[in-house]
Amino acid sequence: MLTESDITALWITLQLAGLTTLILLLFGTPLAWYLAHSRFRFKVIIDALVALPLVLPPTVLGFYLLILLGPRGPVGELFLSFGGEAPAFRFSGLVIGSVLYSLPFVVQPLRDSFAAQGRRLSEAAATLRATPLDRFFTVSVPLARHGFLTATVLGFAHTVGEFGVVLMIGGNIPGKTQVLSIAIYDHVESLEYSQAHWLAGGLLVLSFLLLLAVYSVNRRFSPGHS
Amino acid sequence: MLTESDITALWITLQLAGLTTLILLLFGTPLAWYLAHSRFRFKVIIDALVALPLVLPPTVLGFYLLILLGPRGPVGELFLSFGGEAPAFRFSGLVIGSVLYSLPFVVQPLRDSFAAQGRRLSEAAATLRATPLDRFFTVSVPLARHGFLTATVLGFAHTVGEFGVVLMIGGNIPGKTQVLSIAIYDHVESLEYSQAHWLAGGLLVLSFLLLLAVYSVNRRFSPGHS
Amino acid sequence: TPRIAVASNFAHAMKSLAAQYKKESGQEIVLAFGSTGKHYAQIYHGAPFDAFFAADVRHPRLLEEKGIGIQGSRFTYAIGQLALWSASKGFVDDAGRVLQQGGFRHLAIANPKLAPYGLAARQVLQGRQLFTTLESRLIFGENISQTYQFIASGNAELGFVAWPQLKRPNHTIQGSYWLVPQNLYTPIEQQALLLTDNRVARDFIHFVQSPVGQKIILAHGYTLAKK
Amino acid sequence: MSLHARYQLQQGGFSLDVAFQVPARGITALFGPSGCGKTTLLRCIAGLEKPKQGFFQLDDECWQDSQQHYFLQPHQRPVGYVFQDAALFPHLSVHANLLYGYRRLRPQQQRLKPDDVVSLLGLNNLLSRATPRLSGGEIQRVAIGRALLSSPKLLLLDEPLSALDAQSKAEIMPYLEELHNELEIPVLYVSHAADEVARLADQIVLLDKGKVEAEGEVNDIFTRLELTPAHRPQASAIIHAEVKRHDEQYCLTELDFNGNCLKLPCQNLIIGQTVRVIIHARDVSLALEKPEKTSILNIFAARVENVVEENPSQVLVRLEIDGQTLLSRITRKSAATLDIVPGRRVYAQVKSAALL
Amino acid sequence: MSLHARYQLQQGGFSLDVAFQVPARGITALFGPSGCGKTTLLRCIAGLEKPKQGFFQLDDECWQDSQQHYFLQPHQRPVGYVFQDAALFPHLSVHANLLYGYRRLRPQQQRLKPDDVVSLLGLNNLLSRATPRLSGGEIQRVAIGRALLSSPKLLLLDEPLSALDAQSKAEIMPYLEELHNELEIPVLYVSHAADEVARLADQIVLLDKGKVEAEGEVNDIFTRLELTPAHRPQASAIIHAEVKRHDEQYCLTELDFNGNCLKLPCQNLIIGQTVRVIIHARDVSLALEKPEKTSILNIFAARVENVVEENPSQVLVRLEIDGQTLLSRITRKSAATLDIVPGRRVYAQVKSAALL
Ligand SMILES: Nc1ncnc2c1ncn2[C@@H]1O[C@H](COP(=O)(O)OP(=O)(O)OP(=O)(O)O)[C@@H](O)[C@H]1O
Ligand SMILES: Nc1ncnc2c1ncn2[C@@H]1O[C@H](COP(=O)(O)OP(=O)(O)OP(=O)(O)O)[C@@H](O)[C@H]1O
Ligand SMILES: [Mg+2]
Ligand SMILES: [Mg+2]
Repeated sequence: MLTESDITALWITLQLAGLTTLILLLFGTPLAWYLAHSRFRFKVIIDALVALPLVLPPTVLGFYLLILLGPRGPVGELFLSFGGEAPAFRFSGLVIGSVLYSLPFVVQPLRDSFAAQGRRLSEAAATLRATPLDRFFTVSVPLARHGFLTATVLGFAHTVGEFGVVLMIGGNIPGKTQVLSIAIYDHVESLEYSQAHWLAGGLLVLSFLLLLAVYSVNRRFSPGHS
Repeated sequence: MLTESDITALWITLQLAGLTTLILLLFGTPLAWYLAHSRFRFKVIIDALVALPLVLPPTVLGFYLLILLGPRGPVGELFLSFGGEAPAFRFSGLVIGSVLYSLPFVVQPLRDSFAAQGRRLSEAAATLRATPLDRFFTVSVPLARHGFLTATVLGFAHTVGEFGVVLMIGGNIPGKTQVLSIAIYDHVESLEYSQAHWLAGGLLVLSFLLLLAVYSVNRRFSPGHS
Repeated sequence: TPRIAVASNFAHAMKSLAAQYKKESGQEIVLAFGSTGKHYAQIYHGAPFDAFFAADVRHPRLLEEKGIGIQGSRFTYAIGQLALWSASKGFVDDAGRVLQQGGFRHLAIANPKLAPYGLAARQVLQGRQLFTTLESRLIFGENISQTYQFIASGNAELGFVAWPQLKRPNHTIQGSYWLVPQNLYTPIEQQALLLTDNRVARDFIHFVQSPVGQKIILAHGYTLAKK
Repeated sequence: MSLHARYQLQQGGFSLDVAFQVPARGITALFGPSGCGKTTLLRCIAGLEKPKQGFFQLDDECWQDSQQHYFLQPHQRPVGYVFQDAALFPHLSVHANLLYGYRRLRPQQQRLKPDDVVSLLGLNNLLSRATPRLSGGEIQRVAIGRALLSSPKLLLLDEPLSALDAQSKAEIMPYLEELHNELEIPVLYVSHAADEVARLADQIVLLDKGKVEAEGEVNDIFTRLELTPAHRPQASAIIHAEVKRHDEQYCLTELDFNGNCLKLPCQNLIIGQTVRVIIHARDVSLALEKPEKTSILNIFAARVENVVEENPSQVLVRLEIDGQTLLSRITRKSAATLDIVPGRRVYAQVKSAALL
Repeated sequence: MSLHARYQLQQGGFSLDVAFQVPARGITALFGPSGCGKTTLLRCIAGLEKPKQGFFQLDDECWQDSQQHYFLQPHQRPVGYVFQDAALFPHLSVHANLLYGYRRLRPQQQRLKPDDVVSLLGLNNLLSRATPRLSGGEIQRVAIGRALLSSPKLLLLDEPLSALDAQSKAEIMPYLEELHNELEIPVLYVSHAADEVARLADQIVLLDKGKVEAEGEVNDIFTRLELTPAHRPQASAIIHAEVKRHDEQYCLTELDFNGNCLKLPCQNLIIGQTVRVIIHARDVSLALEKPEKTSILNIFAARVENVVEENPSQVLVRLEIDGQTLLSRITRKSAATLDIVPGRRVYAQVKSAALL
């Protein structure tokens, strides 16, 4: 049922979603922490900016990214001037686009989790000799478990399902930037419905099992939380 | 700069996003509450199902909705048998599609907020004669303020930006189901870049101001929360 | 291996072409399908394609005018045919009278702004002075395959699709149709442009224009430009 | 007019299995070591835990009867619950916290005035404050106020005064006493402070490891010598006395019990009124001859009823004074030297006594 | 070897403005009414509040000096802080909570053994429990253990025993005393219980409305008669005495202070050891002639130094016994009847005394 190129697309998709989620967690976590705890007057601006990429249709966002990241765009030129290559039409471009577009889904749940826990327990950890970083990882992060789970699930799933941005900036090049969502889309577009059904069904079942596993594991390791 | 049809599209978009967010908050809130507090063994399944629509590309999801809601689909037939009309190509279809697709962005932050607050304060309210509904609205909901804000922002913004599902199920009928995202998309596709820039820029600025207002108001009314 | 950007509506034919070409020359061709508007923007911004098979004349011409691609390599590789189709049997008669008679709520066409088939469909309606009457019943697909889905799923009772979508090899046509005479609309010319001086790409384009290639294109429901 | 409670509940490794019946008036103290199940019991009564086996009846109102599958929801039970950790609403101001329950009553049910409660608890300056910004004692006072203002028919107090200073306690305690007298609300009161219990409580339920160890009148429990000392509140006796006269000059109030005169620092009491006085065993010393020229004003002729060794150094002596029981704690040495044995006639010197 | 603290802090309507210096050994009690700023002060010392004006020095280690713009971060301050609301980590088991600070020490800094602390605090059965499932007293014990195991150089205890029953207190208090003796950790101890303070504290800092009202030795503060009664802890005197001999027969320990013999229920003390004994004013009565045949063992000849009216009914009498101060609370009537005036020779009968 699945062609070789479908499998390649699946593989690229998983890499993309995994890497995107990882990057988002890496950069989104400090940002979320900052947004939850800073008393800076203008942080509402950052708050608003984080959600902004969402309101553009993905293809349009992709279009602007293309302009920005292509070899003629300012960012692309920057890359070129440092001896690199413009990220458009490469995996790195996909990652940049996905990161930008899934950012709010990661940052906002994390911010809420951090805000909800207050500073109380972090203070307690401080009096027990934990450095700021130490208490961040041993107190704030575990207490924000639900937030991290939601952030990861939304970030990952949204990246898997996203295709507007990826299509535009990646160029749908099989084996390179063709992800699963585009592959399904292609099948639908070219009226290859049965292939589309198989691929979509497979993706759904796979994702469902993945989500189920994640939620079950999370539940098992919930301490005393009702 | 903006044509009349752009303005109509903006208006439809706002209606769609507003109504979708409202419906999601209305139905998502009890669902989120259930997911946060139920001890039902298999609720992880519901948890996983909620996130599932995300992994499909919007157009593909729209495609399946089209089949489902069409006059030959099970849901469409249901509508017809009750003397209604199949919801495809109507505003109601757009709403159904958007609700389904934005569901996780509303339910998951709410679920986290409800879970984080525990049952303690709701119990206190119960001993003060508050009925379950009363304490839900006077204790649980205000305590989940951050979650509601995030849910609203993500749900609204995502609906504004979404266009795959909406395009597929709405049929892009100007003045009826043509939303702003499709209008911008059309401009980009037909190389009317300057119009696309204007429209996208306007949307961004408008959304930014909206988000800024929402976050500022929220901040002003935050009680003692650090 | 060369990469070729191909308009989605030509996907089937192109896959057959590439398969046949591989059989003959042993050369692999990588195909990237998508809307012509997107491909245009991507190619303009440096997408690594060696050739561009567009759905219309306008986009490759614009590229050529901007100095992108191999000047003078542009040619019409196929001409699309428009069909009025309904998934219900006996709904569409073989003269398209159903358009005047009404009896439907939704008529699906591709967006005239985006897709040449949409433009052609509008011309047909306008030619019969039906466009204004039917305007409120029009449903617009982003492209021709969405239009097809609107009709196939029964949500639109009928609509204008591309003849190649109906007349696929190994596919029997469901429902009823009217193959719209080509004189009722401006020919839907689809042009290709060589973007790089890739040897294989150039050779593939020769193959497309060869009798074997043309036979395949014809078999998928397209007509060919008169030489 | 009584309060019946019977619960069986398993919670992790802990099991609660209690059944008791106390009069549905006055203050009943729940007393017992940390982790013995006091909070769990209060939660059962409030309906917050739903044990498989449970029965609760206050006067003739049944709130719960697992055999009849009857269970009144928490919000339908007219309790005022001061939680051990206060559980104030962090999103509401102090004022809104206080009125949360009050606003949910019909006007005729509102038996207390918010202003009175606020000023009694000294919360005037805090009304507009956000609750996360309160001190420990302030939090407790708001929690008490909030529970009181819901005009409950049963007060459940889980260590409500533990974070309060002596003065705040001294102000709030008489109010609680007055309240339960005036409004006739029975109170279940958890406290670790024997003083508080002795002062406030009429009945005691002693809990240990989830079981009722003893229950009864405060006086009875406090003078029962066989209870293991660890769980026993301060050994004391409670005396019912009548106000006889006021000594204006020295500001003393004279009480009469069974023909004996007890002098206390002046109290705002009406002559003829019956009051209860607590006398701790530690405040009572014994003498064989009537002491003269001593600062101790209250000296009574008594008969030794019983002597129990409390520890190797001390004994508890149970005395009878004209039908009234009194306890005295003295050293074993004094007991030997003075030959304190049942039947012996002695003088009991009461160094201090407190009105309940 | 002393502890200097000086802070000025504005927090909403409340302002803290304190400066005090106490010896950096023993237990210093922070005493004062609810909302007077005790918790805020401890937070300043732990570095959790960052007041514009602040100075803190323990021995020769400066932790904070706003004039030098010097501020040691909280995690760099070797304090053990038992928060008023415990602040246990809800995501960690009891065991992991206890070891949180311990694990962050270098081995040579780990001066206490987890097993010892666990068994002393009676936490053995709770180790694997999730903290949200603990009772109030259990929570407090875990919080104490967690702070102790971080082997602090300064202990900050914010009402650490308020939710504990008398027996748990009785077990934990000697341990705290021993700790600060053995490990020589100074302790700042917030408590509302005068008993606890009298028993544990060496120094007292009296706070009121964010200001220091008085500071000094416990004995000094407890016998100072001019402090407003509301804030004054129980009037008592502290006596330094030497262990003389044990009366095996009656299980009594005899102490000597300035040539006088004080008998206490037997104590596990070594002969020759110097101990401190607290005698509450309420436990001391006066007589003009030496009482005979009484159960009171401790009777001392004393001279009246001073008489202060405490309230219309009672007076506090300051006595001198061979150079040692003692307080006695008697009724004004007795004072008049016995003619208690400065210079008068009396007998002080001590009903009970407690080792500190
Ligand atoms: N969910 C639970 N799982 C297991 N054990 C529990 C749970 N909840 C409470 N316990 C245990 O039940 C016992 C009784 O708890 P409870 O809170 O009723 O004690 P308490 O008498 O109020 O004590 P304290 O005076 O310390 O507040 C405790 O030992 C506690 O650890
Ligand atoms: N953020 C704040 N804003 C305004 N006032 C505050 C804030 N934090 C604390 N306060 C006030 O400061 C005062 C001192 O509080 P603190 O917690 O230090 O009191 P405390 O002496 O510990 O009292 P308690 O014995 O009741 O715990 C209180 O009146 C409190 O209401
Ligand atoms: Mg408790
Ligand atoms: Mg405090």
